[in-house]
Amino acid sequence: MPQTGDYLMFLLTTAWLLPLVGFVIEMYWLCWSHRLSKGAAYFAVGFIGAGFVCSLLALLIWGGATGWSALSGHHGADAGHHAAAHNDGDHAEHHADDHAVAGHATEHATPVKKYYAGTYYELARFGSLRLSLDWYIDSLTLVMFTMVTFIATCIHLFAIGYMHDELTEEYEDHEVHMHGGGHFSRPGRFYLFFAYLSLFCFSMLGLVLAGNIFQVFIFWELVGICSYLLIGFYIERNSASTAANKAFIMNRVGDFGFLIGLMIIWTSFGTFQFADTDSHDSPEAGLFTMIRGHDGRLDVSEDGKQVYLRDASGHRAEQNGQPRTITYLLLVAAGLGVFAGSIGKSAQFPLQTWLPDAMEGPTPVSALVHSATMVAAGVYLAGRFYPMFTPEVLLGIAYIGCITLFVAATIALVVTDIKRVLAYSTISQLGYMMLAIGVGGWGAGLFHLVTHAFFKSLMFLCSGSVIAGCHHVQDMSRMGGLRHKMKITAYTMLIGVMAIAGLAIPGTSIGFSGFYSKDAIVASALAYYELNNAHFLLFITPLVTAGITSFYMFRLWFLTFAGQPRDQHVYDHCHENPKIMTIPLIALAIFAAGCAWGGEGGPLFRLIADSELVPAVERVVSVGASKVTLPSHQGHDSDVHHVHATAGMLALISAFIGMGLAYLMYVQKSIRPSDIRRQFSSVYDFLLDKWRFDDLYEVMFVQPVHIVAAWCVSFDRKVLDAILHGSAKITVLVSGWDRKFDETMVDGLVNLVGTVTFSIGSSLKVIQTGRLRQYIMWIGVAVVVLFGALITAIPK
Amino acid sequence: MGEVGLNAYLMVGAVLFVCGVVCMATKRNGIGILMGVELVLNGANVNFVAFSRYTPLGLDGQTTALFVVVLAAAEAAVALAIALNFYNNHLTIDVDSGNELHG
Amino acid sequence: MIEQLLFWVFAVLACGGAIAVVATQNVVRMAFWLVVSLGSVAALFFLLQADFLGAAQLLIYVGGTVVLLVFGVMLTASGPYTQIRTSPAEVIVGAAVGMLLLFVLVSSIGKVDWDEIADRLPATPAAPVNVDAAQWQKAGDQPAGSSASQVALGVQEQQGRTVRQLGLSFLGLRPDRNLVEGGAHGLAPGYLLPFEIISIHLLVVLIGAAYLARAKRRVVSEESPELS
Amino acid sequence: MSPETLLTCIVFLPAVWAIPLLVFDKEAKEAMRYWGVLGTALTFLLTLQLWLQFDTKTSEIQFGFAHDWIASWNIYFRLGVDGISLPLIVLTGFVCLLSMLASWSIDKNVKGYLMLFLILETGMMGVFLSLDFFLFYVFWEVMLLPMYFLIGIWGGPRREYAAIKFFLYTLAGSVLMLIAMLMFYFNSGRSFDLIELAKIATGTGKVATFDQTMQVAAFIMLFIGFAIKLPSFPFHTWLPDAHVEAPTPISMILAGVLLKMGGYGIIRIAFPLCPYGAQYAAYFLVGLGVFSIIYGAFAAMAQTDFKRLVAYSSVSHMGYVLVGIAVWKIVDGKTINRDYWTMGLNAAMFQMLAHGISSTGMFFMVGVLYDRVHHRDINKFGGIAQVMPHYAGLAAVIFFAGLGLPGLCGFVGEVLSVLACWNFSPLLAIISASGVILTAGYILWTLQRVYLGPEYKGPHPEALVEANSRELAIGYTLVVTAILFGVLPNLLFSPMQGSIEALTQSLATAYETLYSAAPAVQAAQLP
Repeated sequence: MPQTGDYLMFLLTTAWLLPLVGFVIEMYWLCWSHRLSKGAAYFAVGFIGAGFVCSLLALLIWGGATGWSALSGHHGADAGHHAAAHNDGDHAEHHADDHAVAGHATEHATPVKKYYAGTYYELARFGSLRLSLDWYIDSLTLVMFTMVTFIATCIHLFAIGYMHDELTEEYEDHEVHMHGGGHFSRPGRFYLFFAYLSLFCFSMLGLVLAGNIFQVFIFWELVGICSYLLIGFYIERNSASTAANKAFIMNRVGDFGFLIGLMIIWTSFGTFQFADTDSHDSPEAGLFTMIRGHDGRLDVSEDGKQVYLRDASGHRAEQNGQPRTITYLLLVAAGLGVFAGSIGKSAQFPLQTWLPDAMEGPTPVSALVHSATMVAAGVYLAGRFYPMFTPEVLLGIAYIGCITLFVAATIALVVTDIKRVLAYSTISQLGYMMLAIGVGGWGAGLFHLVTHAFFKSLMFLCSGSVIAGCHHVQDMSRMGGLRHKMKITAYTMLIGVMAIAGLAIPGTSIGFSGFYSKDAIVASALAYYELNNAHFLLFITPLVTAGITSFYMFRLWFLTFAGQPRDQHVYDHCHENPKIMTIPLIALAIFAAGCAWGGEGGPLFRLIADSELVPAVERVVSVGASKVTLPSHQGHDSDVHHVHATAGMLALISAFIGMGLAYLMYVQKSIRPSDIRRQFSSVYDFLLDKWRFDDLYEVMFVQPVHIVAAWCVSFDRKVLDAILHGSAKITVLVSGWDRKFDETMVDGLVNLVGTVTFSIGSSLKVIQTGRLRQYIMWIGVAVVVLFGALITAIPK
Repeated sequence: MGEVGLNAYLMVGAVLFVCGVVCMATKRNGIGILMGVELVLNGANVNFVAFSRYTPLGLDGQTTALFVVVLAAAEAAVALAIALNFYNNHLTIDVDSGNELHG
Repeated sequence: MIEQLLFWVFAVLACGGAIAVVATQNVVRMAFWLVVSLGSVAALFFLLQADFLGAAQLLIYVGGTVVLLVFGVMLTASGPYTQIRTSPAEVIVGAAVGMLLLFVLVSSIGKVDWDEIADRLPATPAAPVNVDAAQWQKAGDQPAGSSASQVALGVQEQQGRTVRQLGLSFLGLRPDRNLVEGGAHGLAPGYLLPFEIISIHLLVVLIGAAYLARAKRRVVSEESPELS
Repeated sequence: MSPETLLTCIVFLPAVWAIPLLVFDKEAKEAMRYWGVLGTALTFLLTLQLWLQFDTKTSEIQFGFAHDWIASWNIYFRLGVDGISLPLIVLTGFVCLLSMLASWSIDKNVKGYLMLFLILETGMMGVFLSLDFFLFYVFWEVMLLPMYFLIGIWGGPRREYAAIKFFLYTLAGSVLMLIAMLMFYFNSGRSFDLIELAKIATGTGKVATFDQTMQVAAFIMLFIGFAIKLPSFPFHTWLPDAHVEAPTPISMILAGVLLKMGGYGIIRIAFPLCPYGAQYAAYFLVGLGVFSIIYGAFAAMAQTDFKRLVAYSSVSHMGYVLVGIAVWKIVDGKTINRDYWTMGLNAAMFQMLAHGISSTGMFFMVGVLYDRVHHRDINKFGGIAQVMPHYAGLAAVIFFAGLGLPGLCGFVGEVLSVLACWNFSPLLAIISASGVILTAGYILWTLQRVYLGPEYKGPHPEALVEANSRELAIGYTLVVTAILFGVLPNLLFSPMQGSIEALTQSLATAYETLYSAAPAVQAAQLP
């Protein structure tokens, strides 16, 4: 009898593989249809929509199986969880053949959260080492699945309208100027765009569903290549292909770290599995059990240098009579390595520069890939891998996030390209999520991930709507007053702006989704600051940046939609978009406003927090090098709960200040932006140059790489080949000598003999008269002489 | 003048031999040279037979002489053929004109 | 005595003929003198009790070879060069060398003690041990040699009748040797096989000669100067 | 078909197939090409049949047989297959078939070309199948000459230089191999049997095992011989020249099969015959491999000649093979975590096969362009994807396979060998991992310059027409294979696992025995 896990696995696998089928169909669209057909898009929407339905069904099944405990409104790991764990424990015992390992032994004091896991098939096996494709389903997976499929569906729909002008045999690209003057034109690639989108959806869902870190890496790379393809969709634009390269290569820099992390894990643990594997005789512990056991705590040796690994039963694992350990520093390195992958993917400092350039892709891509899903995968990974992170790693994550969110927000202040503002705000918001995870606010970070996905995709789609409406004008300085012409776009955008700014009605807890999630993050940061006063920046920065965020987002809205048109031409040709583009906006706007309903008591947060593996009800004190203490954040007595109200208020004030300032500057015009620009011209230029990271990298990395490459080539040519040629030359030289010796000495000797013989012969040939009689005469003479000699010489 | 002995015959042989040699050395006529050869061979034959008569050589000497005679006959035939060819080629029998092999 | 006389006559004739051959310039006359010389030699052979050889000499040389020579003379003497003169210098040189050679030969003959040489000769395989050289020398004169074996063989060695003996010696039977005591082999080496081999060779030679002698004019006579 | 007939057919069918070519008319080019394709296809089918008959459960040599050849010197005609050679044999058949199909562009003296090609295939098959060292050497040389002529006659403008360079390099390696072979011959009681020699080396043979000095010396010679073929860093400069000058199908074979012989030789001969020497040089080997990865990638980045770039990428990719082979961690004479070494060897084998597919494909893709526009200057390309979209799509997949994209074959070998490396040396592992950045860099940059962009900038733009069906067939075959092995790597791992496991097992034991016999020499060992 199929179990819950099987249902979930089946549904999510279907949702995961449908886009792949779609990809194949759409890729070869021209084989069974024609270029002008919208069918490819309908296939894509159909498949991803079906995926959304599957995900939703899976969520409902999950809810049914857990008795909706996540939504019951209780705080902490309470009775509901206990019950669920019990139930599943029973299942596992009764159905040993079930692939899903549901929960674990229930004797432990702290019951663990629930997940389902299993294996699709084995990739390779070397002795005791095993690589496979697995699945791992917990509430986070389900939330991500639902979120991704939903947003993807909306964006697919939007893209049908947005990419409409690709439905042609002669697509003229106004940004590409040919040598002979005029613009470049090519056949439209409508179907191809949806093929790429489908491939991306497949990769992204595979990443979420992955049951081991290696598989995550696989799909990590796949989403990277999809991102590459989509950024470089306009392959004829040099800027697009360069941006695509930049994105992929910068991601690879992160993946380099990821790979190191993988190596450490592989060598130290001998497995990549998240979950325990349920082989019949001896269950093998997965990574999470190995490092956290069943009680969610690191088992560190007294000197703080070793961490004891656990076996599947939660006890210390042994190997050859010795306890299995991993060096603490190695564990930190592994964590940092994996997090390096997140830095690349989520465009964190110092690898943040690729994301703004990635805006070269079509706007739906920016909405789906570069704001809502793929870039959030870094945060997702950090969240998924959270049990493996030591407090030191978390501190690093927090600081990286902190720097990123500030740097990106400041740049967003001065950028005028509407998509780039959103791109920088994405980076900044991702920084928030990282910061949250770093300060122990695991739930807060992932909460923000989901809310951000909604409002940021909404805003991107709105900007896409504006761009499409204004015929590919992206510069905000040429817009203004568009709210009169594009009402739906303008007001859905406003919802998005207010959501990201984290606005709420003061005094109540009614607010946009961003309010709740940002509130949670700031609260975690404040709690962290209270426990670790040295790290005050981790609290101050996000608080200040909340204001900055509010400022630049409202600046964007005011510049675009409010005020008077600055470019009459653009304004005149501007128009609202068809329904296929506005309906997704409305759908997303609803979620952007209300998905976080109830805040940390609400269903979304509780659903996410349900899958947290590390206990959150108590403080975690670091035993490593850095003396940090992570705040507890679940339950009424937790550190976070104490500071929650304060933090919320501070963040809200900050946001309102930002909004007010924007209003004063761009609507009221009581403060003139140009004055400020002039006042702080050096700062302004610095920000406009994106803190000069690109220049720095150009000088630090790109150029040296090219120089080293040139060295390598010239080494080949001037040293290795020269050695070869030199030896060849020496050989030729030696053989030349040899030849000379042969010619002069050996041949000379032979020739000498010949010459001498010849000359003797020719001098003797005088005697050879050829006259017979003379010869006879000579014979006679000779006989006489010989006899005479004989007779005289020989005595008697 | 005593009894005819071996030496007398040898003298005759020697004279014949020398005459043959001189004949070969002086005659320009090819036929003359042939005759010289015959003389030389006869001189030798005289010696063989004389030795056969006066020394324990016995019949071996005569046998050898017999061979020489036969040989001489054949040689004469060959030599004449050569002479004829020579004549055909040079339109003369003068051996001095046959000096193609000079160095 | 008569033998001595005959010897001298024929010896003079032989030598004189030979000298005449040398001295004469006319080829036909040379041929004549050669006949004289060779005939005299044949006579000398008779004197030396080699009857068969003498007869062969007459038949082959005088009757065959010389006729052949004359033919040659006639065949080749059709041109203006019937007489080809030898330069006087050459004649003088030739005469001088001939004299010297003759001197060398004669002095050699004179200096050698032939009896002693005959003694020193290695005991030829079947030489009768009991017969010394002098006795043996006389054996030609005396019929029925003292050797019992010769008698036993039924060979009557008569003066000059050497045909039978030569024939036997060709087969390896040597009436002049003591085969019983001297050789365990029974027979001395025969000449039959060599003779046959030589015969075949000579036959080949003669055929070759006949081929060569075929009268054919040279087609291209200009080549010879190039070769010189 | 009996195994003996099967193996013999696989080796000699191509050469025999070349004989009837003699009677073809010189101008009947099409007919001869089809004949050649038929021959390689039959050979490929035979290799597939071999795979079907192969028993993946056992690690022993299968279908082995031996016939007297030069009995007085103990030389046998000894063939056999195990998990290490089987995939390479199938790969050889596969690559030969594809390059034969790609040979339509050869128009000069087709008959001679096809005959040499078929003889070359016999040589390659023979190398992978022979189990007698002498026979191996003979086939090794048999392969060399056709290659020399194929480059030297049908190559590009500097073909003589390239051919001679190739010839001399390989010959130098052969000489070293010959010396090592004779060392083994005379130290083993006159045997050329590779299996027997391996047994002796592991101390289970009939005579005493080879002593340590000899093992080290022999290993160095064998390694240089094979490293030239591989090619590893200081011995690699023949490769770019040979590749650049060779005609496309020959480049495909060079990259697809010939380079594998280096790796195969190390796994089949150098390691089993001198375990001590191998361990002695292990660190150096891995270091060299890592250096080759980085060096090849850097050198590739600076190339402007498309083929040269691909050639250097081969240097880089084959570095992973060396890394995977040599990650043999020993502490105090005991092999530590042997599973990781087994994994490394498996990864090296996989990388060779994957490279056989991706690199063959890359050269083919370059060849398709070269056939049209007759130049290879990357900077003069651009916009190919606009005029040849179908071809460009296939090319992109193949290049992504070379880049090591998951889901394509290149990924598995690279990542697994790097993963196996940490156990051996973290430092080298980190350096080798940095190769992923450089690889992505040069491949993407190349893709951008060649395929992307608005328009083609070089000469003969009119010649750029979409790939024909023959080219597409080759391209699709390669792409499908690349995806298949990328998604289901176990297809390839399952036949070779057993043999490699047995190999590492016996080598580890052999080293332990040797170590305990004379621990004093350890002092000289590398860090």
